[in-house]
Amino acid sequence: MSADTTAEEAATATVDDEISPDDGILAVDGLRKEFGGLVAVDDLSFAVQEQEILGFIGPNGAGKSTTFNCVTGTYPPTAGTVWYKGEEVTGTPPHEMVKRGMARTFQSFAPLEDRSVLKNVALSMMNDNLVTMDGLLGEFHEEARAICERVGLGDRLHQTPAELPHAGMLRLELGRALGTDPDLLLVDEPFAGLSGPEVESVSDLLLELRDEGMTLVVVDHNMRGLLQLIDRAIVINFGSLLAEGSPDEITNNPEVQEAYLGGGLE
Amino acid sequence: MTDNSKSRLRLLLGQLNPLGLPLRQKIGVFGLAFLIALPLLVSLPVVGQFVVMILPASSWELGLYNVAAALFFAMFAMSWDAVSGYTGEISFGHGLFFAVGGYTSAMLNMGHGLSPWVSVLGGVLLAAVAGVMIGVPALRVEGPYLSLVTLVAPLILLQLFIFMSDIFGGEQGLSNPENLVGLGFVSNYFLALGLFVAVFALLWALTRSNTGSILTAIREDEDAVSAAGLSKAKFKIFAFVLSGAIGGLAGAVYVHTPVGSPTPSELMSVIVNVEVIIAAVLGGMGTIVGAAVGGLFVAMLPDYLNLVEFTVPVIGKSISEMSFFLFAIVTLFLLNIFPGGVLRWGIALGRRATGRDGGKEGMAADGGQSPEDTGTNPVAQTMERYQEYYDNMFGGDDE
Amino acid sequence: MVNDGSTSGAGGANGSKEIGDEYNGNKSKLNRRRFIQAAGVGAAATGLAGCLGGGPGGSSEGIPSEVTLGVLAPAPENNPIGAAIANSAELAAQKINNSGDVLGDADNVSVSIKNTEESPSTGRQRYRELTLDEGAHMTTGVFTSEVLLQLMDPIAQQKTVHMTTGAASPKASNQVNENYDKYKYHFRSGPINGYHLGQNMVDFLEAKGDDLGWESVAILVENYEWTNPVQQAIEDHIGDLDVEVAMEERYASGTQNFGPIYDSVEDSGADAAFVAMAHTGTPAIVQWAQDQRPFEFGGIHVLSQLPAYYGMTNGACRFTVTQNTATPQSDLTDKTLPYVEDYNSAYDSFPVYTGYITYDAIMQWANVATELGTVNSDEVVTGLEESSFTGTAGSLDYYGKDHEFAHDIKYNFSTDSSPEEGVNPVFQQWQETDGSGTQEVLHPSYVSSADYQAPPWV
Amino acid sequence: MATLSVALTIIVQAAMISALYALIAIGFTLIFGVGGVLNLAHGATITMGAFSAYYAGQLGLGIPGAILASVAIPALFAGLLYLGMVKRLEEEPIMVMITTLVVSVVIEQAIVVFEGTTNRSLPQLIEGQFSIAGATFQNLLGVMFVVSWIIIGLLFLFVNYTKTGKGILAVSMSHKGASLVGIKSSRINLITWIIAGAFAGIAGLFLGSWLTASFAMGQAQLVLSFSIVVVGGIGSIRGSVIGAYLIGFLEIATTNLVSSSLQGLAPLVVLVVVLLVKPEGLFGREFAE
Repeated sequence: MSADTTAEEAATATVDDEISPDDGILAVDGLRKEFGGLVAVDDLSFAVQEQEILGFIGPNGAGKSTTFNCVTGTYPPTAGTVWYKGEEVTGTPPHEMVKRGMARTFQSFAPLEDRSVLKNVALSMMNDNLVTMDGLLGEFHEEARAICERVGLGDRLHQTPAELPHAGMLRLELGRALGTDPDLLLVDEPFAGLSGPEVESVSDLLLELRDEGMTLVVVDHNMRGLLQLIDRAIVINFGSLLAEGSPDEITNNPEVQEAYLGGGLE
Repeated sequence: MTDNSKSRLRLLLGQLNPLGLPLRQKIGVFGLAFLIALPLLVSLPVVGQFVVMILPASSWELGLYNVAAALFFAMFAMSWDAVSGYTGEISFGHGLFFAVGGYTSAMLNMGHGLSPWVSVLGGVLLAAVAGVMIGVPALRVEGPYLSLVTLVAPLILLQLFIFMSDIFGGEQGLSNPENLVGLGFVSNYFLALGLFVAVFALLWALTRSNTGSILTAIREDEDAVSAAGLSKAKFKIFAFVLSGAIGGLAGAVYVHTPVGSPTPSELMSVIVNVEVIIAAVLGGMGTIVGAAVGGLFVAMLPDYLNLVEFTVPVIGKSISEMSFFLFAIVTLFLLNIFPGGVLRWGIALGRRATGRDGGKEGMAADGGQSPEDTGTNPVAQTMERYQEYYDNMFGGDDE
Repeated sequence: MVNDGSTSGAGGANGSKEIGDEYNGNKSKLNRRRFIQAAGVGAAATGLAGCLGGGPGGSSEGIPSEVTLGVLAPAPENNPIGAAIANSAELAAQKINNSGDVLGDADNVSVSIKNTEESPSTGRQRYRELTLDEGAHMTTGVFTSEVLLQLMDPIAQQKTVHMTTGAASPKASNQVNENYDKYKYHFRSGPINGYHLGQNMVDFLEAKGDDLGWESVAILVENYEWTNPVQQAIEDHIGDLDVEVAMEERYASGTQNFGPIYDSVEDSGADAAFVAMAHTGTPAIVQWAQDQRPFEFGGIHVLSQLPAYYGMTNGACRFTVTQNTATPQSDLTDKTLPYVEDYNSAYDSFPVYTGYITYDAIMQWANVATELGTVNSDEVVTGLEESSFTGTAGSLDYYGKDHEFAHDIKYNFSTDSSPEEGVNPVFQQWQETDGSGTQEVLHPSYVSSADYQAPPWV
Repeated sequence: MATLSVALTIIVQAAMISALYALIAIGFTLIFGVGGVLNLAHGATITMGAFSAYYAGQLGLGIPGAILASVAIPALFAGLLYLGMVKRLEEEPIMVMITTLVVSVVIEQAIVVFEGTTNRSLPQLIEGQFSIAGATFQNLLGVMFVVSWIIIGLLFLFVNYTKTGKGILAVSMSHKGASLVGIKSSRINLITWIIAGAFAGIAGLFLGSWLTASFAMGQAQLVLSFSIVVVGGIGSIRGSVIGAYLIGFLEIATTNLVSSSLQGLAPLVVLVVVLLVKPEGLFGREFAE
């Protein structure tokens, strides 16, 4: 009973309190996205604090990906405002967001099939200059190699993405995102299809990145596996905020439990 | 800083040392050296006669003219490759740029008395603007629809030329503007060769630099480019502008030589547009080198056929009379055998012969993949790109 | 599908097969060409020094034992206009070889024929092959004005006499006039230049107006280079006549659908379309006849000049009037009919206007060279300027270097007597007798064969 | 009165010419819709139809021979083109575009080599004229109008009421779906190409006999097909017919009212405007509905 009210309070608190630009490194206020007549995201507001690992959770079709796409500029939102580092960035195109320091990984991996792992990572390290002598001599490769080693692909530098196992693809996604030198990293479904030890090693990597000062938002359809990782979680359903709080608070929230048809979160 | 740039310079120069180059590049350097020495070679006794034998004409004078014309065509093909071979947006009307460059320069020279050296710049500028005009729609429409826009653009320009034929000379074009370096066989040859080398060097360096890597990434997956913090719009327009400007430059200089004139049939006819694509596809798309070699081949093959004095018995037509027809048939044949480009095939063959695998640690995307890696060469990628587009169009899986 | 029978159906009339055979017989040239070029290599050193390769202008005195005539023709294997150029050049060379006097010092006079494909760039390329690769001593031919204008600079560069026999643009002669030393190697042996063509049309209308009964005309000219001066001349002179210009249109090059144009002609109420058409002639005439447009049709319709045109258009050209250099029956000079006979027996067809002119040009050049005892182009230029040569189409005399139409053949209009100097083109009408078409001459009277017939549907 | 008769002339002329345009475009859109490839040899197939009739005339086969040749030869050619080259490139639309473009160059150049660049006149299918309210029109165009609608009607019946026709519809809706229900798409493709070839041949016959035939006559028709298909929406027969009429009316109106030198410009302008403003076409895809 009491947990119920807490959650309700938390939810209403967020809705009532206008989100302001300085509420966090990323602040989203009243985000709404419609496709045709369909409302995918409905008046969603939240903020991400610097150097936290936020879990962004919801059942399939809850609007997680759409929210992400609106934040990173893939879709322009129908209404609402997005602030990043205190500046309004609503509708800014994706590459601009990346340049401002917001990187993301794709759930459906999108590596460049025509080049090696190393060159995939090197691409994200490139400057936006049109005419350049850079790259003629391969000077990015040292840094790119370092990133590859960091994400655990040190021994697969010259393989093509097609040759990588599933976990390797995920690592490549992380490597490509890290190559842009982000301050905020949005990670989409990092643990899908990974084995236990692999989950652990990726978690370690993400924690390490946080310790170095990076902010992370991890998107997943449930919290299993995230509990050890995240500091805080936001749960959405049908495009709007359902609950917000610490992992414990979320797991005990009856509404959340209901949304997951009893115990999906366990 | 200076130390760093010095060492970079040394590295770069080291790369240019011909002895350290892979075989295919050695062949390229040798070919270039041959082209540079050509006017000298033909004036030597004995050697000269032999060299003239292999030229696409039976006199050294016309031989040099014909090679010069082929060099201009190779520049057209390279400018096509810079945008279509790298970004995967197939242009079916690249003649637009050659024509804008050539006509602008010719009209500035003849109508306004500008020196051809200045008017050429005007041609380049307007061709670059034309590049923007095609590049911006390329952000909205893509795949076959963009090909359509590019196919139609020169036709609209031609209609305009016909409609305002007082100014543009209609289907038959304008008369010859002033020549840059007179009528000389050798001087015009070197003009063409110099420009060819400059264009080649520029495009080669650009495509082997990060820019090239980004352009091929656009061809492969536009989202990945955005995710890397790179503006695909900027690079795509850049590719069109660059290609337009270079095509315009080649077209502009071409009309100021004795081998070219500002006429639709030379600069923007359907046949020119097709020939440019054929040249690059046969040579190997997305390599620049392929377009250069393919361009020379496509431009000179009819010249060679023209030299053959043979009448096909049954139909009673001479080979020289049918040279373009035969060229088209040869092309069709080659396209069916080597869809990935003859150059690529040649490189793969060369590697097998020299026992090297090309080195996955190559410096940059130098287009050295062998055709066996299906799905990773530019042709396959471009196809995939189109296929994706069709799938979307025909209700393939949307998500 | 594309068998010999069907080919000869269209092309046989102009003897395409025979030309093919001619080629076979004549072209073991490869070795010779290689030889010439080996000799030319020595000149490469001078070329390197910046000097342009000269044609025969630089060569020594006398008639060489081997004389090469360079011929530029549009698609000689299937375009009747090109075929006439090629065939007549062969015929002229044969005639010269057979005669002891003309170029008697030469062992052999040979003809090299190149296809311009009616494209300026191809024409330029082929011209260079003739002069640079094959060392032609003179060149002739060229049907399209666009091709000719692109050749003026290469001709100046090669300093080799060129005698145009098809293209009419006076821009070429203006260039000769304005920059004589550079362009003096160009002569136009026919047809009369574009301005004169237009003037000729008006002169004809004036002379035969009563027979034609055209009180108002719609001027239709195709938008190509050659029609510019034609249209100019018509505009300059038609005002002197009692003829109303109901409409004037310069229609787009490459026009295929004449429906809208003819609609406007009908609306204008003109009695006749007064035309200048070459490239677009067939669709124009076929649509005029098929639609039975209620106006008459005449002027310069180049394709109607083809003796085989009646068959090619299934009779659509019936009732059309066109200017022509000569017809197979027009006894213009005592050389006309013998030439037509020779041509017919050699090629089983009749020549087009370019044939008469090419034959005349080569014969005139050969006669001048024989008289001078040299093929040196500079000397031949002077010789041609002074020459008056009776050919198959009339008297070949050229305007002097100070005339605005320098080196163009002289035009002399006359209704009833053959002019002493220059040419007086004929006007013909396609008429039907016994189910087949003939080119009946309406003008001038000394060669005319019939009276004008108006189309029955008008 | 004058305005009325001008309007009438424009309407009747445009209706007849648009019927030809529809015939020209349908084959192109069928191949695009069913095979997902652009057949850039479509224009050359039209040229081939016209020249087949021309040769039949030269061989003295008469009007029936000319009609038969103009349908059979292009149909056969299109079928062979599909089997010989396009089939194995089906997964590579870009190579299909390039290959068919080269094929069209080969055909055009063959005509240049054997017939030259001058226009040829075809056997006249039907002579005479008819008039409506004082304005006269060619019988040929009237026949063209009727034949075009008969063919469109037959095609409609074929697609909706025969097994093969339904197969064509199914394949054009979804390649994957059709293969799931066991329709052999290569057979369907072949039939589509043959039908498209035959249509192009008939179009070539009418076009050639109306305006005369030349080697390059197909180029403008290819662009026209493109424009109509883009305006009407990819793969839609109904859209193509509507697109053909739209462009036909626009063209006749501009050439009649503005200037006859604007021939051929209307489809290009419409094409570019539609591509930039509404790339999916004005009518979308009929098959997808």
